[in-house]
Parts: sequence; structure tokens; C-alpha cells
Amino acid sequence: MTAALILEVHNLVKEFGGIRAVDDCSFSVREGSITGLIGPNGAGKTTAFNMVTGFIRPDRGEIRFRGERIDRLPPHVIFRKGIARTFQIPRELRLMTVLENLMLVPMNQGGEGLWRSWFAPGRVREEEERIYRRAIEVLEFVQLIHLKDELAANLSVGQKKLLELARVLMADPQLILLDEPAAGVNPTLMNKLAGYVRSLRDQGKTFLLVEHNMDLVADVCDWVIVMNNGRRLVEGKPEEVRRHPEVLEAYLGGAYAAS
Amino acid sequence: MALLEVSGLRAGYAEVDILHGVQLTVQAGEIVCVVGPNGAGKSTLMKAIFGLVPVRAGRIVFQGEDITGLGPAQIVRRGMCYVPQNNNVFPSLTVEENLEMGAFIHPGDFRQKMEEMFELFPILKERRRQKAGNMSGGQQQMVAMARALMLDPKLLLLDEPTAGLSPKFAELVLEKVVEINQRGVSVLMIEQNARAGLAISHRGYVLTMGRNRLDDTGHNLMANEEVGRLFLGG
Amino acid sequence: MAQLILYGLIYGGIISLGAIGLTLIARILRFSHFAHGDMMALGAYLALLFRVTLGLPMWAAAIIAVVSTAVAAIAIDRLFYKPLRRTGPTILLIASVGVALVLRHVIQFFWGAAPQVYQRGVERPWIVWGLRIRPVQAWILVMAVLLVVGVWLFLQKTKTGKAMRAMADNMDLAAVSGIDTERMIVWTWVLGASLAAAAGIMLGLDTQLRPAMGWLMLLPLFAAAILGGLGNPYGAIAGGMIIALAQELSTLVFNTAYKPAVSFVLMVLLLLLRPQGLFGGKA
Amino acid sequence: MEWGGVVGYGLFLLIYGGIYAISALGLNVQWGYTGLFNIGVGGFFLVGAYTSAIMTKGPDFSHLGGFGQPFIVGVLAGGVLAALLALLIGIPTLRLRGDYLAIATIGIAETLRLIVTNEQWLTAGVWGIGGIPKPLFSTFGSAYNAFYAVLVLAAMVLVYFAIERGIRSPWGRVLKAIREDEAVAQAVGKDVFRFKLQALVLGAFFMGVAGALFAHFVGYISPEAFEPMNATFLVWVMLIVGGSGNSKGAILGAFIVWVIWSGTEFVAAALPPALGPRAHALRIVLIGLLLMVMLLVRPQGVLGEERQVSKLLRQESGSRQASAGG
Repeated sequence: MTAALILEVHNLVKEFGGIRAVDDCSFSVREGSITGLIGPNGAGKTTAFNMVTGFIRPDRGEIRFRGERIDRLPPHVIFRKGIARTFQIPRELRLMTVLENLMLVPMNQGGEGLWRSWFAPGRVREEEERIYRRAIEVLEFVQLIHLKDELAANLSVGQKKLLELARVLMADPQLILLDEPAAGVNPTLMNKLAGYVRSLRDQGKTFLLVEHNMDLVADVCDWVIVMNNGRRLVEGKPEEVRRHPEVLEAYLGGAYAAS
Repeated sequence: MALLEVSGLRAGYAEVDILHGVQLTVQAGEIVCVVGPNGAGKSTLMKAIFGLVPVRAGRIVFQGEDITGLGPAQIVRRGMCYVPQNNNVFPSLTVEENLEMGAFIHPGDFRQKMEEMFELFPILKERRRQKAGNMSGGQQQMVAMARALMLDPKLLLLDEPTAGLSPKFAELVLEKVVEINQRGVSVLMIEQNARAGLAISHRGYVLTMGRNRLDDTGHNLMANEEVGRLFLGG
Repeated sequence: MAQLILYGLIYGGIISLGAIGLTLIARILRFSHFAHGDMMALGAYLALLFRVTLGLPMWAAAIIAVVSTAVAAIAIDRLFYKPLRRTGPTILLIASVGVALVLRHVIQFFWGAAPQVYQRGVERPWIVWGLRIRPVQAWILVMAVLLVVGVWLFLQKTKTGKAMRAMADNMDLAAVSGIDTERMIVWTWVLGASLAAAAGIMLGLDTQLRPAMGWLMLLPLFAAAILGGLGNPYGAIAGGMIIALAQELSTLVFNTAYKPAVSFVLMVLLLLLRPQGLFGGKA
Repeated sequence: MEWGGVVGYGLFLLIYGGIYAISALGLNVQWGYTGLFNIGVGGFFLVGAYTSAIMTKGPDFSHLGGFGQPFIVGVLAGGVLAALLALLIGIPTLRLRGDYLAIATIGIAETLRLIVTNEQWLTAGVWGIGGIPKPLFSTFGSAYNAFYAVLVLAAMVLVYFAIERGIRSPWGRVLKAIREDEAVAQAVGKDVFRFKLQALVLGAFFMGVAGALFAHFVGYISPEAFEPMNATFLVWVMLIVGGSGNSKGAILGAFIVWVIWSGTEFVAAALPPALGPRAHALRIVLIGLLLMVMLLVRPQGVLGEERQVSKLLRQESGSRQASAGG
């Protein structure tokens, strides 16, 4: 475990209407790992996630990506630094085809400039062909190639989940944040997703995933961070964490002296 | 006859089933607690019972009547009330007005019932003219429970009443649940804090991945080591 | 100056009554109702119909017109808005622009484009503390105050009014509490359209009736509602007063013709500085 | 009707249909592709018309003028000024909810109408600006309308190809993504605000150009010509009828609705003169009802949206129509 830290979160705080969703939380993610972020409902995982990707601005604390501060940056800039996310409930671009959903993603497309698309169509076309080939590759990888011309709205929920992953892969990010990849997914697809995540890790990607399904976490994660009440409670290997009394306590709660 | 009898319940959002055939009963006079890891489908179960999530298979029988497929407006009239986990008060309405909204479908006078609620939750009486949105989380939870009780329901559904509360307030809220039950209202609740929830319950159910895993008395479940394992998988 | 403030109060009352409906519809039906100004005009012209054509006294004509406008609003909702309710707020917005167009020209079809008045002849203004006020303006002021107080009492004291505020607060919880949300939507139209009709009649009494009167009120109405935090009826009243006073006082500096632009400029400034409205309101 | 009348009407149809089609194409960039709610189309149209009129006229003491610029400069200036105006409205409103843009665009359109009505030194107020130069009028003489029809259609085709090229490039793909889900566009690194602003400005530019073409054809403009009905709603109805999110639809809709609109004028003309003004109102009611019926029955318009956006993909699998409403 000597790999560099790709993401560091220091003393993060976020309040919503007087309630501290994330309360002085610190954790870090090692490059090349699949790190799970788990914890009971309301532990602050999703809020932390949204702060890392710039969708929510932290009240206090810092977030560093490869040593560079990224809190305070808007989502599209964070994405360009190499952090990509999926959404828990798939948010496909409904009236666009699967292929278009993917071709949208790559950064710095010259054709996104209006002048260039008007006056240098040749160069845009070359770029489009390159992006197209990349999209086909990704679709083949997630086995959605047969649906490439289908409107995203017509996909099943499982296919939409795969589309979320595929969209992220188009950007070739260094750190991928997955928000509950297994939610609403059948066991077969879950195994498939686990397989993709592992093989992508082997290609050098780093993953941080919020997940409730402990089987998936145990299956793919090589490191687990447990959050509770907005803070990091413990971290460790999945099997250690699972046996940790404090984790058990966090999930089951303590009995009050009630009744 | 059970007060509430749920059998073979399949339900979910869009095209995904969250519940894959859940069964559950509540007898008159009971507190029943549903626990389970995140994503087990507890909230979906409650919403399906209350007609907020479409039921795809199975039956829900309440007081001997099949209420499967009815909407919340009809279910409320049959004596079941529901307190959602979040956004469970009308923030710009005063405490009194919140309670009055609870009794909305009652044509008659709600004053007496409101006095009863003030007796049960004295803090609300003090703050009767305060806007619910300006109250603390614990107080809001009490407003929410009182609102639901205004209709004198036979069965009260509580979705994680202690979520986000400090331990002191959480304990107070659970004490109130017991008190409500002692006044003759049956309670079906979901509790994140499984041990505390089971401690005050007559019976409990453990749900994982949309399926029944264990059911037993509250105390037995509290002592059962398997429960912990179910929460953390493996 | 004091004279302008007086006129501002009269005009402010009219705007407020319109803006209350707009803001409640925005909150409860979740779309910006661009036909609201034209509902004002409809009310004003229906009163003209009952006043001139049927020869009823003004107060009776006004009451019947208010009721008819409410009925028309419910009919429009059933016919056009309700079937589109599931498609989302933008389609409803386009539809309301279409309704505005239809209403305005139905009015023009029946009454023509020329300006009309309820009553001919020039009224001699009263002088009170050195301020000029025409009797009809005094009436408008009194009625506007009474109606605003009435709305306040309705929202504050009646069960339906409270339920309406509850719906504006939290639609899902209202449904869970057994409040019949469809019925409340009908009530929202009744309240919004009645107030709009009353405001339209007052505007017609103060000046004259023109088919475009509702369209021209749209900007001040929206400006008032947005100033009040879009969704807060009490904010809409305050917003209406601010807009009206600003419009009247602007005549000290600018050409009178630019009064309507004042509300627009105020609104844009507010959107730049405080998009949630002057009086809180949730984001 | 004799032949001359038919040809004459046909030319009017082509000219007005073409001018409206350019506006509708502009609106399609804003609403059809990006989901921006502009109901102040008339304002941009007005700015284009007045700007070009003032720029191209010789000295006239009734209003600002005397620049005597060529037609093409006037038209482009009209477009540019409309675009600048869009920039001005876009900056405060495009970060907010969609309704606010709608209200702001109505506001700017109405404010502009007030300005042209009241600032005599600038626009001659209600008297209007007459004698707007008609390009190459002396060259074509009696065939002038035929020439102008060709000119307008050429402009329309140019605008169509300009938009198509933009829309069927990655630029258009981003616009469409913003329309579908802004958060996703953000999450994949697109500067949503910038793209929205570009779409608003580009659309406004075309509306300004359409206004200028209008001014040079009729030769006389006054505030009355820019009533919201003619200048804004008709364009919306055209886009909804033709099919928003489809440039061909915008053009088709413009011609269909213009035929209906001008056709009802014939009917109105046949009515007794006393009914004249009423007939005008009735025509508009009909157009309004057309909009409502379209929204209720076929919200995707006659043509519906085209499925493929990228030029490259079009070769791959042809352009199938998107299924109704998705």
C-alpha cells in the first residue's frame, strides 16, 4: 500500500439548515484502489460525494486531487481535472441515442466551438470519427453495442446503469465515483458491473463507490471507509471493517434506556 | 384477525422491483419494528402499504378489508396514518395549523383532539403559534406525529422517526411512540437504530434486499447475533 | 410626491390582488401562468357586459363578473391545463401563453379594440389634506384593502385557506394528510381568478378598459410575485406595493410612458442580486 | 382570382413565410435544441428592423439617421444588435430557473416597444419610419417582389445550413444535452452557462436578421408592427406546429401557419366591413386554438424531432424520427 494518494479530503463540513450532514470529515483514496464509502443512512456519504464532484460547495475544509485543491471549483472544471461521477438514479439524456450520450462526453472537442464547426468541418469530422470509434469501443466493453442507435429513454433500468458507467468511461478519467452502482440492479448485472470495475482498476483507474450492498462492497473493494454522523468512523479492509464492533454499533445503533 | 396483513408484496419504482414478496402482520395493540440494512426496501414497504408506490403483486389487508391499490387519501379515511421520514411538517404553518391539517378530512371539531395532543406533547402547546419550520428537528418530529394522530388512527406508520436526531431527542421520540401505543394506537415503524427500535417493539422483522429474513419478538431479535451479520452482509 | 404615493397605493392594491393569484398558482400548480393578466381583463369586460348590456348596478355587475371569471378559470383548467399537467411546467407555460392569446382576442372579438368605460362623464376629485382623489379611486382603495384583508383572513383562518398554504408548502405531505389536492387546485383557481377579476374591474374603473390591459399588467404582476419570492402570497402583496410605488415615483425622473419598464428593471436587478426574492421564500 | 393575383399572393407567401421561417429557425436553436424559453421574439425582431432601417436610410430629420449604409450592412447590424441584447438578458437570467428567462424576454420586448414609441429623436415614435430603402428596387421594377422572394429564400437557406451545421456538430450535441438534463451536461464537463448564452445569442441574431428583412420589404415600420401577436406568438405557433427540435420543422411550420394566417385574412376580407376588426380578433383566436390543439394532440409537431444529431452518425444509419414524446 505505498501508492500515492489521488484524493484527499480534509476536515470537510457541510450544514443544511442547521443540521451537519458532513461534520469535520477527513479521508483519502489511494491511486489504483477500489475504495468503498459505506455507512448507515444519513451518514453523509452522498453529501461528501457531491462535494468532491463540485455539485455542492463545502462550508469548510479542503479537497485535494493529486495535491491540487479542487473545492470551490464548479462541476465541469472538476470533471476536466479527471474526476467523473455516475448518478444513483440513472440520468440518461432521454431523447438522444445511446451513441450520442457517449459522444457528448470527451473533453476539449474542437467541434464544440461554433466557429470551428462552421469553418473547419473537416477537422471536426476527423475528431468525430475518433470519438465515434472510442464510443464503439466503450459500448462493446459494456455490451450495449447492439443498442447504439436506440434512444436512451427506451433502455431498461439495468441498461441505463451500464450507460452511466459507459458515459464516465468515455472521458477516460483517473478517478471514478460511482453512486450506488448496485441499487435496483439484479444479481447477474451486479456481477457484470463488479467485473467491469475490477478490470478497469487493473487498467489503472481508481474508484470510489458509495454502496449499500455489502456483498458488492466485499466483492470488489480493497479498502472501505465507514462514515457515521458525518464523520469517518473507521477504515480498513472489507473483512476487518465488517467485524469491527464500532461499525456494527453504527449500523445497529445502541439501545436507549427506553421503555 | 390481524389489524394489518401484508402478503407476497412485490413493489418498486419505474420497472425495478424493490420488494420481492414481503409478508408482514401487525396485530391490534402492537408496536412492530422493521429493521434491515440500507437499501433493503423498508421505506418502499411502508410507502407501498400506504399506496404511495404501485403494488405489482400481493395483498394488503387492513381491518379485514383489502386496501391493495387504494391511494393515500382513501387509506387515511380507513384509519391509517403515515409520517414520512423527511419533510414531514408544513414549515410555514404554525404548530396548531399543522395539527389542523392532520384532521383535514374530519368535518367536526378538532379542538379536543388537539388538546389531547398537547397533553401528549407538552412542548407543542408552548409553541402552538410558532411556525413548524422554525423548530428543531426533534420538535418537528413531534409535530409530525401529532399531525398524523389527529385523525385517531388505528395504525400509525412511522418512517425512521429518530433519523437525524441527537441521541437525547431520539430517546424522547421513542418514549413517545410507546406512550402513543399505550393509548391504543398500533404502530408499524422503520428504525435505523435497530437495537433501540426493537427494544420498544413487541415484534420485529428483518428485511434484506427486499425479502423477509428474520422475524421474532423484539427482544429475541435484539439478542440475535445473526442480525448484525445480515446488516453487514456475508 | 404625496399625491404619487397615494396613486401608488391604489395601483399597488390592484397589482397585489393579481400577484397573489399568480404566486399561488406558481406554487401549487407549479407553473408560471402567463394568462393571468388576461384573466384580469376578462373579469373587467364581463363586468362591463353586466353593467352596460344588462344595466345592472356596478356592485352587482362586479360580483357576477368575479364569479363568472372563476368559473371560466376552472373551465380553462379542465380543458387545457389539466390534460397537460403531467408533461411538465414548460409545456404548461406555453399553453398559458396560448390561453392568454385566445382570451385577449375573444375579448376583442366581442367588445372591439377601442377603449371603453363603465361610466361616462368626468368625476370631480375630492381634495383631502391637499391630495386629490376621485371618488372611484377612494372606492378602489377601500375595496383593495378589504380584499387584501379578506384574502389574509381566508388564508389565515379558514380550513381551505390553510390547506392551500399547506399545499404550497409541501404537496406530498398534503396528499398524505388526506387533503384532496385536486379540489384544492380548483380552489386555487377560484381564489386566483376572482382576485384577478376584481383587480381587472378596479383597473377598468380607475382608467378604462382595453383588450390589451391584461397583457400590459403581466410584467408588473410577475415583478411583484418574484419580488415577493414567487410562492409567498404575503410577499406578493408587499411586492405589488413596492412595484406600484416605484412606478409612480419614477415619473418624477423619467417620462411617464416608461412606468411599465420600471417594474421590469426592478425585477432584473432583483434577479441579479437576490434571486430568491426580497422576502425569503425557498430557493 | 386571376393569375396575376395568384402569383402575387404566392410571392407574398414566400417572402413572409421565409422571413418568419428565419425567426422560427432562431427560436428553434433556443427552445427546440437548448430548451430556452424566449417569449420576447418580437423584441429581437423589432431591434433588427429598426436598426437596419436607421442604418441604411439617408438623412431624415424626423429620427436618428443619415448613415446611408448598404442593405447588407444594415441587415447584419440588425442581427448583431439583437444578439447584443440577448447577451444582456442572458447574463442575469440564464443561471436561474427557465421561467425567469421567459419573463425577462417579455419584459425586454415590451420595454423596447415603449422606447420606439416614445423616443421620437431615435425612431420617430408612433409616426414610424418610412422610406426604408429597398435594395436594387430600380433594377427589378415590377418584378421586385420576385427578386425579394429569392433574396429572402436565399437568406433562409443560408440560415438553415448555418444552423444545421452547428447543430449537427458536437456544439449542437451539447445544446441538446443541456435541454435533456443540465446536471448531466455539467457532470461531463460542459460549461452549461456558456452554451446557453451562445444559443440565446445566435437565435436572437437570426431574429434580428428576419426583422431587418421585414423592414426592407415593407419599407415602413412603426411600433404597431411589433405587437406581441405578430412578432412573437405566431413564431411560437409555427415552431410548435412544425416540430420543435427540427430545423425543417421550423421552416415547414412557418409556411403552414403563414398560409393559415393569411388565408383567414381572405375570409375576413369577404365578411362585411363592419365585422373587419372583429374578424382580425377571430383569426388570432383560431391561431391560439391551433396552438392548444397541437400541444394536446401532437406536441412533437408535424415532423417531430430527428433522432440523429451528428453529421457523422447520419451516414451510419440514416435519420429516423424520434418516437413521439420519447
